[in-house]
This record gives sequence, C-alpha cells and structure tokens, in this order.
Amino acid sequence: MAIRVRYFANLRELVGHSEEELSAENIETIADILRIINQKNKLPDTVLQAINMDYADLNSTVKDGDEVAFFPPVTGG
Amino acid sequence: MAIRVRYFANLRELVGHSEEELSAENIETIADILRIINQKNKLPDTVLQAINMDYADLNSTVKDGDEVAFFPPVTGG
Amino acid sequence: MAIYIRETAFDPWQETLSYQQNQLGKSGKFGATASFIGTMRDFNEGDDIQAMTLEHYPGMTEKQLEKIVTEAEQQWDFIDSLIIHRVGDLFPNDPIVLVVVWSAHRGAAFDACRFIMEALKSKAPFWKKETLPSEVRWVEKNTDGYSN
Amino acid sequence: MAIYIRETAFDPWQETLSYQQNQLGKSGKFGATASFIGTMRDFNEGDDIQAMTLEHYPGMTEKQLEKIVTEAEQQWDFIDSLIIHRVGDLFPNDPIVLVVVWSAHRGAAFDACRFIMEALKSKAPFWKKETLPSEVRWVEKNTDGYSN
Repeated sequence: MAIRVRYFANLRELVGHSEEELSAENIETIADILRIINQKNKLPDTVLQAINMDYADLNSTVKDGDEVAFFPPVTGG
Repeated sequence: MAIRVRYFANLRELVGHSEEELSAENIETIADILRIINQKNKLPDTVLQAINMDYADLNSTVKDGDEVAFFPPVTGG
Repeated sequence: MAIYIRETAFDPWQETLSYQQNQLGKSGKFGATASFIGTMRDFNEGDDIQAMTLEHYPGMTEKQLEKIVTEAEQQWDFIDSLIIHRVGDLFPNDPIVLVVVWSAHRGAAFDACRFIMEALKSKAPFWKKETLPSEVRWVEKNTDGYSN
Repeated sequence: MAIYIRETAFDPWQETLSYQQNQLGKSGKFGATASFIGTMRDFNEGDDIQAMTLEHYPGMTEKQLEKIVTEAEQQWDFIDSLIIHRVGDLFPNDPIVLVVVWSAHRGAAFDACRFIMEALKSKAPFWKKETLPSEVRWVEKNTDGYSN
C-alpha cells in the first residue's frame, strides 16, 4: 500500500515538507496513517483530513494510490 | 384649516390631479380628509397615508398647513 | 450614509467603486462589502415587459430611506452605506436600485444590506408602472424577499 | 457557475461587470444580483497587519467550491454565480474573495450568496498567514458569519 501524503499551512511547517510517499502494510484508515506520522511529528488534535481532495474522518478507509492530506482548520474568504 | 393634499401613482390618475388645497372647518384626522375626498372619488381600501412625509394612519391628527399624501402600496426596488 | 435618487441610468459597479474610493479610500478598515442590485427584468408575473416608469414622492423618499439606514445603523455595526434608486423611464436590464454596505466583519454587512433592501421595498415611496405589449399597468404589490 | 483562483490582485467590480456582460449579457432575466467582497483589513484581533500570505490546496479548492455551489443550486433558484479567490501575497485593501449570485428574484440571490460565502469560509482549503510588525502567524480559525 502506497499513499501520497500532503501537508498544508502550519502542518507543512511542522513536519518540514509538503508531501511524502508512505508505504506500509498495516494501513487501512486515516487513523493508521496519523499513527505513523505522529511517531515523528505529533500533529495537533484540530487536524483535518482529506482523501483525494474530499473531506474524510479518522475512520475513512484508504486504498493504494490515494492522496491523503492533513491540514489545520481553513481560514479563507 | 388648510391642508395640502397630494396623490401618487394610480390614485393621482384616479382623482385626476397630483395635488389640491383642502379648506374645511371640520377636519381633525386623516379619516376626515378621506371622507371629503371619497365623496368625489372613492379611494381604494389599500390606500396609504402620510403626513409631512411620514407614514400616518386614519386616526392621525392633522393641523393647519400640513401636507397629507395618499398613495397605493409602494413597489420600488 | 449616502442616498441618491437618479433620473438617468447608472452603472452600479462604477458608482460603488467610485464611492468607495472617494469615501472609504485606502482605509484598511472594511473587511466586508455586501451589495444588492435590482435590475429591470423583461418579464413580470408571466408577462413580457417592454418598459417601465418609476414614480416617487420627492422628499418623502429621501426621508424614509434615511430613517431605514439610521435604523440599520442602530442594529448593526457597519462603516458606511450607499443607496442609489432610479426614477423615470426604464428599460429591461436597467439597474433600478443599488444598496451597498461596508463593515469590518461580514455578518453586519450581509444583515444590514438585506434589511435596508427589504425595508426599502416595503416603505420607500416608489411606484412602478409597466408597459406590456398590449397595456400599461401599475405594479400592485412588492413580493416578500424572504420567501422567494 | 464560474470559480477562479487568482494569484494576482483583481478588481471585484470590474470582474463582476465583465462576467455579467459576457455570460449574462442583455438577458433581461435577472432581476437580482447579490454580491459579497472580502477585503484584507489592516487589523485583526486587535493587532496591526502589514501583509498576508494565502496558501491553498490546488485541486481540492476548486472541487470543494464546486460542491458548495452545486449544493446552493439545489437549494435556491438562481441563474448564475461567480466566485473569485485570491492566493499568494496580499496587502491591506486587497480584495480576497468575491461571490456574486444572479437570480430572477432577490430572496434567492441574497440567500445563495450568503450560503456560498459561509460554506467557503468553513470548507474551502485556504489558509491565511499574517505578517505583524513583530511576528508572522497563521490565522487559527474563521469566525462565524452569522453571529458578528
């Protein structure tokens, strides 16, 4: 399972890069991805998630090739 | 008691003029004026009234020199 | 607060831009601008409309509009507002009315703009007379802006 | 429906006028145009703001805005809509966002414009970073537009 992970705004600054490739066998949900990321950089509890540019939650399942994004509450407009 | 009476929109067309001077002894309220006007031209029941450019109702009292207006529901904007 | 009655056609975008530049300038204080433009349609109540004449009560119009804006100012915190309303002969696509409200935050601009527009529709002494292909008629009543 | 993300400054009035002329022309069908412009202020939460950088998630931004407009279209009867949002480096008085809705009757234009704006504020993936005299900070949260 290979997932493209993207970070925006202060999360991008926190992890130090805007995207990375995540390959692991034991990934089923967003929560699984977060657990892996949090080992290196603990993301804030307010983090929002998207799968292929649609909002997702911690229980949303991911599949090979998905683009998963993490970002803070939006502040546009 | 002399009152300047003005008519707008379809009421102006109905009475045939846009304003007139009304002089009578027995005028106290808008209702009194309406009674005089209605003897010649019956104004519709939906008529609205203003005294000196502020909305008024049938019981509003008028005084010498006032400008009283009659007009239909407004349709601007 | 600015209130103008116009006897000739006006460009609402140009008017807004020019008012904003002259009155609010590079203030940096307004974060929100809500505006409404009423434009003459070529149809009403299922009929084709070819032209329209807008009558008003000079003096009372301005007095009532000022009262409406003052009431809005008491209810919401906004920086400035602009109202322009056409009178005279209009044709389809002519702007009839412009209401603009500038405020620091968007809630006040949205609320005050709509309040002013609804109050104008129900209280400002304007009357529309429509020219249809076969007749001329007075518009009898404005519809409620919250239900359509 | 038109949705544009702009990396350079835009004039909301000029954009609206030009979109209206090109897309709606002399249609005679729209009687109501409601618009909202968000402008960069020189203050926020009591602090002076000198500049701002707007980051976004290209692709997701457009996708979410299209969903928002589609949702509005299902709820209200309007003719067309235009959204323009700035990204990149902004300075006080720069327009940030423009939302315009054209409809036959005013209720739909007012309601849809506000709905789109509120949904944009809570769902479109944009992030603001403010430059203050002594620090640079990310804006943490948008306020609710119905309560201020």
